Amino acid sequence: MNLKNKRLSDEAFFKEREEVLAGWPTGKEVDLQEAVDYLKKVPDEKNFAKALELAKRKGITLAQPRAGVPLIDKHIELLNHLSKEGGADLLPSTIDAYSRQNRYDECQVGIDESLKEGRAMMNGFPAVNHGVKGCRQVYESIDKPVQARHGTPDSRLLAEVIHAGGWTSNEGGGISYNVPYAKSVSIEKSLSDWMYCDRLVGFYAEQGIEINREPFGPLTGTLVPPSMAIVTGVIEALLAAEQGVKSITVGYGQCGNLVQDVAAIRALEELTEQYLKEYGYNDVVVTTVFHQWMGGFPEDESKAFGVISFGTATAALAGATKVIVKTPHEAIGIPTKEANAAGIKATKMVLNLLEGQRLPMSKELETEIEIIKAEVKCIMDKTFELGSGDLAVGTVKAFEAGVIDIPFAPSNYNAGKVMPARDNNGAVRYYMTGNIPFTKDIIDFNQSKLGERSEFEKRELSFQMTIDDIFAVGKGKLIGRP
Amino acid sequence: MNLKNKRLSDEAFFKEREEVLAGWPTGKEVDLQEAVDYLKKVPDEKNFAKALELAKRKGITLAQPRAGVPLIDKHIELLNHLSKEGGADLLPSTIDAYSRQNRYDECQVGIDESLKEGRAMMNGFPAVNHGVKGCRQVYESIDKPVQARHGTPDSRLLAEVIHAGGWTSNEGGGISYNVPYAKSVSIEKSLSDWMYCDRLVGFYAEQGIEINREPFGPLTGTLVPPSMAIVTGVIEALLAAEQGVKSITVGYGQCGNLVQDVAAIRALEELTEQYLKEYGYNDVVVTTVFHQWMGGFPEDESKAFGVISFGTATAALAGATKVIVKTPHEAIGIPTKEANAAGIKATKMVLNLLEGQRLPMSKELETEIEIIKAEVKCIMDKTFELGSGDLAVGTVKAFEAGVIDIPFAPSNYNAGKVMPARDNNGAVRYYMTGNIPFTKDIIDFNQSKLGERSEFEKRELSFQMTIDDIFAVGKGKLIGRP
Amino acid sequence: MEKKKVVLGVIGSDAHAVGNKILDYSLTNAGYEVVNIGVLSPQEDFINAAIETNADAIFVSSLYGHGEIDCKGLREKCNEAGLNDILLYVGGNIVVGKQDWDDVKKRFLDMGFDRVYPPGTAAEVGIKDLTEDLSKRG
Amino acid sequence: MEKKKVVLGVIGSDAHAVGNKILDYSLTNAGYEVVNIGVLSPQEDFINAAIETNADAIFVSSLYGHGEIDCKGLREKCNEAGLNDILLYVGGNIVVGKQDWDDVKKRFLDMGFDRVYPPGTAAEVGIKDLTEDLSKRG
Ligand code: B12
Ligand code: B12
Repeated sequence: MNLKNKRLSDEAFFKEREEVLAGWPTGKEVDLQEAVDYLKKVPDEKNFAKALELAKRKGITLAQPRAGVPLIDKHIELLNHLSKEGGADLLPSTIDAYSRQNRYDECQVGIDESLKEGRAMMNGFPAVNHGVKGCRQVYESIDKPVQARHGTPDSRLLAEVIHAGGWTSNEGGGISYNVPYAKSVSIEKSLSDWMYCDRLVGFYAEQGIEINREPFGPLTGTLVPPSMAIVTGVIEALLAAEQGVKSITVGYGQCGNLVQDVAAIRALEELTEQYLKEYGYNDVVVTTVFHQWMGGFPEDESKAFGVISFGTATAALAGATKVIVKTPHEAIGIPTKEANAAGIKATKMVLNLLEGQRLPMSKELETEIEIIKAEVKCIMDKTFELGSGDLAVGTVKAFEAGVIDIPFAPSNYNAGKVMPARDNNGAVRYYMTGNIPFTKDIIDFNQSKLGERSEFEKRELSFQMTIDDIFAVGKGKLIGRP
Repeated sequence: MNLKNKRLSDEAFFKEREEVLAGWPTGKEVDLQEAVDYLKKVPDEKNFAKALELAKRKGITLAQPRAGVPLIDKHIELLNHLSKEGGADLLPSTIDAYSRQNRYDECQVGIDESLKEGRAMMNGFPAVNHGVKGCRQVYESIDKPVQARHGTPDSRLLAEVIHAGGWTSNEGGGISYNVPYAKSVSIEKSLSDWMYCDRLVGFYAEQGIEINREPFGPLTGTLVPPSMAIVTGVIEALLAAEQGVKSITVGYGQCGNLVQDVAAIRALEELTEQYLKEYGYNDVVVTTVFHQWMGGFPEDESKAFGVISFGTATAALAGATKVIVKTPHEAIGIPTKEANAAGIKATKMVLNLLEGQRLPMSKELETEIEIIKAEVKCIMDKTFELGSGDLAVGTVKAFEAGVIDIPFAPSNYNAGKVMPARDNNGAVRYYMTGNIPFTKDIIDFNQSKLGERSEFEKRELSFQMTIDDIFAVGKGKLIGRP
Repeated sequence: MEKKKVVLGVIGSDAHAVGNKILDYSLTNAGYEVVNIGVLSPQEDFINAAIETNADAIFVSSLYGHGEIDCKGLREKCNEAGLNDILLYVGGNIVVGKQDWDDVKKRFLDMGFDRVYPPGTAAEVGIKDLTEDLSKRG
Repeated sequence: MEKKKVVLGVIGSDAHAVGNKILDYSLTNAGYEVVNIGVLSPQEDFINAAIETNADAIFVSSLYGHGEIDCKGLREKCNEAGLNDILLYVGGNIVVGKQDWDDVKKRFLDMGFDRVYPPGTAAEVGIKDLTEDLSKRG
């Protein structure tokens, strides 16, 4: 394995860079020095990293939607609607799914068809195709920081284009934008590609330009137990820090039990800071992002508002730095700009009501934090061990060995032996632990929690329970009871 | 004063009854013996008291809307929509505001105008005018328990008509349906009139018919501190129990700080049970109702959904037996049946997500419960003292003395010297305590909490702060910061 | 200069007291003399108060939905009582439910009100209009 | 009796894996032999799998919104490959955004699909239709 968790040398980086920029004609538009000058002029209130840092200092939670349409003018209109009408604090540009597979030629078809049909034929903004110029046009036409949100295993060219375009944050990571989003991309390849993206941000950091990076915490969005999500966040944070990233937002997708979710955000923040410090990265600003329910939504819009608002309450009570907003159209399709703004408005209302309020510490919350931390430790220790101290190597091997194993992921590089289910209070537990090296205590804890539900429902623990849980929220419940 | 907290004798009751039934022609329709037979046939699932008892046992929170239109067929259509499309667990019949002032002749005008104009010209269902027959028609056309919700200082005839009509719950009480709803009705008069209503329910109870009674906890819905609301609930529960009521639902309107609100519901339930036991009422089933935000709402419907959902989350986490549902039309006017159903659906979704989840006990929650209980004790002790042990007399005198004093109430019998304001976490505190006999500790606690806000906002505590708080939620915030 | 006088109240069987207290406070703060007859006030009370105090304007609030029935004939009764050019304003949630505002406004203007305000109007808006309307009259 | 065979997959650049796993489980439980080509599957993979296994039906899922582009020409390619009467079903969130369903359905029927399912369809619905359609063919 060539991979190493080591800062890319300038030589290696610039050599790789040539190849990256050649990937599509717009690559030629990226001129690093010119980009540095451009980014230096980004005012604080339009810098993603700074906005997050300020929010963290103030103890408030920012709201960010997801949104992206294929054509530049429509995309600008959309973002401005979300900012002005919706009240979004941070803006996104969701990249379309062809770009995510680096199929820029198909993007062109999508752009052309969208022009022809007069409606969006793609699910996002093809930033690479629009190039630095297109991205700057977007950046210059809005009043808030903007971030690329996607799901791209190899986002190197995308990262080059968007950052040069004035977008001061990039979501993703070598695990989180591979395993839930790809089938046959090796972990080694995606880790390596994301090292490049991180190094690019590190390079900018060395020029005095703060750019934020955000691992995608929810992964498959489907019953991912907190500790598994946190492990990926911690790993991606450590890998990013090694490449010189100074602003990292670790994330987590709502599971639905309030105490577990708050515990997850607290554990996520504490562990990330702790691991970073332990490995010598002392000047990284860690912030957190809480994703409103990422699994199947109810079709009914009023019910969707309920899901959105409860997720927001959890985010606020947890003290997350930002919350990613769903919309009342979630179950059906990409939202109209009105539906998207509606989701933001409900979210902001709840955030405002809860400003400054936190879930107080309690025995229950403490216990959840402890179990999450203990679970994370088992996986992290083994991962370092497998890599003989090298986290990148360890991560590849941990996936091979099923030590890290993400439920419902499409990737062939994911073992797929872990199965989650909800306990009788709706907390997500490990039903089958696959090859995760948990201690007996941890396994027993998970089993006994699930046992309570089994008993209550008078049925055996089985895959059917997991399936019922998958559909439950869509059908208007948290727990998939028979 | 003729008033006494003493069960009405049969003689007194039946004598008063003659006069009551003569108040409007439909009074003649009420035949107690026939009503008993009719009510005996009410199945458990349509009995309000039993539905609440079952929910309490199961530890779930039921959802109940408010709704009422002037014409019987439209009202039935409305209730069925709320039950079937909205998923309401309990049904209401909101009585119009003329009926509340016993102006049954004006109701007739409202009914006629509504028929003529083809749209509702009144804000509720004039049950007395529709009589026992009309009420039964409603009861027989729906599939859930139904309750009268109103705001009537003298609801004696209304109580006679609705209970005989198969409605197994009546909201209100001598304080809670006078002080926020009337200007010149003496406390003595309304307490006495509600004793009649309670005695009627007690009479039915003696015939084996369970009917529920519910003090109106939110009072003016406007920054009422928890302890003041709880005092009225406890008093009305004790008065009702004396008349033989066996099912009492004490209520509270959301203030907005999660911990304070949960503390309020817990204190409300514990104190009511404790006082009832202390005064020898051992067989009363106490349940609780949490009202979603009762003050001014935001006009934007998405924001309204946020308010509704956050209130629901609080109700569930508090473990209230039921929650009263607002609608996205709240700020503007009586909701359409669709808007009303939308509010219920959002509410039910959040209740389902949180089923079984409770806010865990914490130091903060404990402290809030303690302060509420201490405040209640000061007021209750003085009230008993003023009445020389008679709670009814004490209540009248406590209002005279401003010992009980409800902010923003229109009643001339309310001192109006108490002024609330939010502290820096949004909890509602006593800014001016008027003549409430609080201990120095309690006053200091309230002042110091408010002081934190003063300091944070760098402005003196003043009436302007209270005004800002009144408008805050409507403007999208909890606390009215400058 | 003598203060201008405004009769303030909530009409009909309406008990919504909060807006009334705020209007009282704001009008007073703005330099008006407020004659507040409070909630649950029949038309007669408005008129009597206006006659007794020789008021310049009447602020009618109606929140609870019966505004349309309750306000009917108020202008005529004012005229009968000799309050011919008294300013009549109305605000609150003056009809039942969410209705087309232009429509609602027209119905109340037709009833003889000088100014009609939609739900949630800030007190300041009404006060500004009042100051203007009164200054036009001199 | 030999089991009927269904090729199952998620078309195009679409990585939504959960529904796919559930459909696999449910079809298998219902007695079908499932050839699951998984997510991120181009049209060719569906066709090759169907030829190789001599399948009776193809279940195409598209969740991410590009369904309309991704599915274009699938029926024609099936025909070219000699899969003339293979049943073609499609489901998921097959277009971008909330659109009029009748319209959407028509567009996909016109493309040559035998059955078209709206968002959130239960696996059981598709399976019931499949059993019916297959039994009609005998
Ligand atoms: C979980 C989820 C994700 C996860 C997926 C993880 C994974 N690898 O599986 C993550 C977070 C990674 C993700 C990513 C994306 N997602 Co997504 N996602 C969802 C979500 C919330 C639930 C999907 C799900 O798992 N449902 C549960 C399963 C069991 O149900 P199902 O998939 O619908 O399948 C059932 C039925 O539809 C039916 N069915 C499906 N196919 C077929 C076929 C036949 C023949 C039959 C009979 C039945 C049938 O049977 C299944 C079992 O009942 C949906 C919205 C929703 N439904 O609430 C959005 C949604 C599907 N995603 C969407 C989008 C756009 C994306 C992204 C492009 C990201 C974005 N915009 O931010 C990326 C795409 C990545 C890619 N390359 O594919 C959109 C699609 C929009 C559209 N069509 O207009 C949706 C609708 C959300 C939205 N409203 O914007 N997503
Ligand atoms: C608090 C409240 C109550 C409290 C009132 C306590 C009290 N005694 O004051 C309680 C709970 C008791 C209550 C009872 C009822 N209420 Co109520 N209540 C509200 C609520 C939530 C807030 C009102 C409030 O205090 N706002 C804050 C104050 C400061 O604002 P405001 O009153 O709007 O006044 C401001 C402006 O409107 C303006 N303004 C007002 N009048 C005028 C006049 C002029 C000339 C000008 C310039 C300006 C102006 O200036 C004020 C200051 O800014 C509103 C809905 C909302 N707004 O969110 C419903 C609402 C007014 N109530 C309503 C109803 C129907 C009732 C009930 C009939 C109960 C029911 N259906 O369950 C009873 C009626 C009782 C009665 N006899 O009057 C309806 C009216 C419906 C309609 N018009 O179609 C509303 C709109 C709720 C709804 N959507 O159903 N209510």
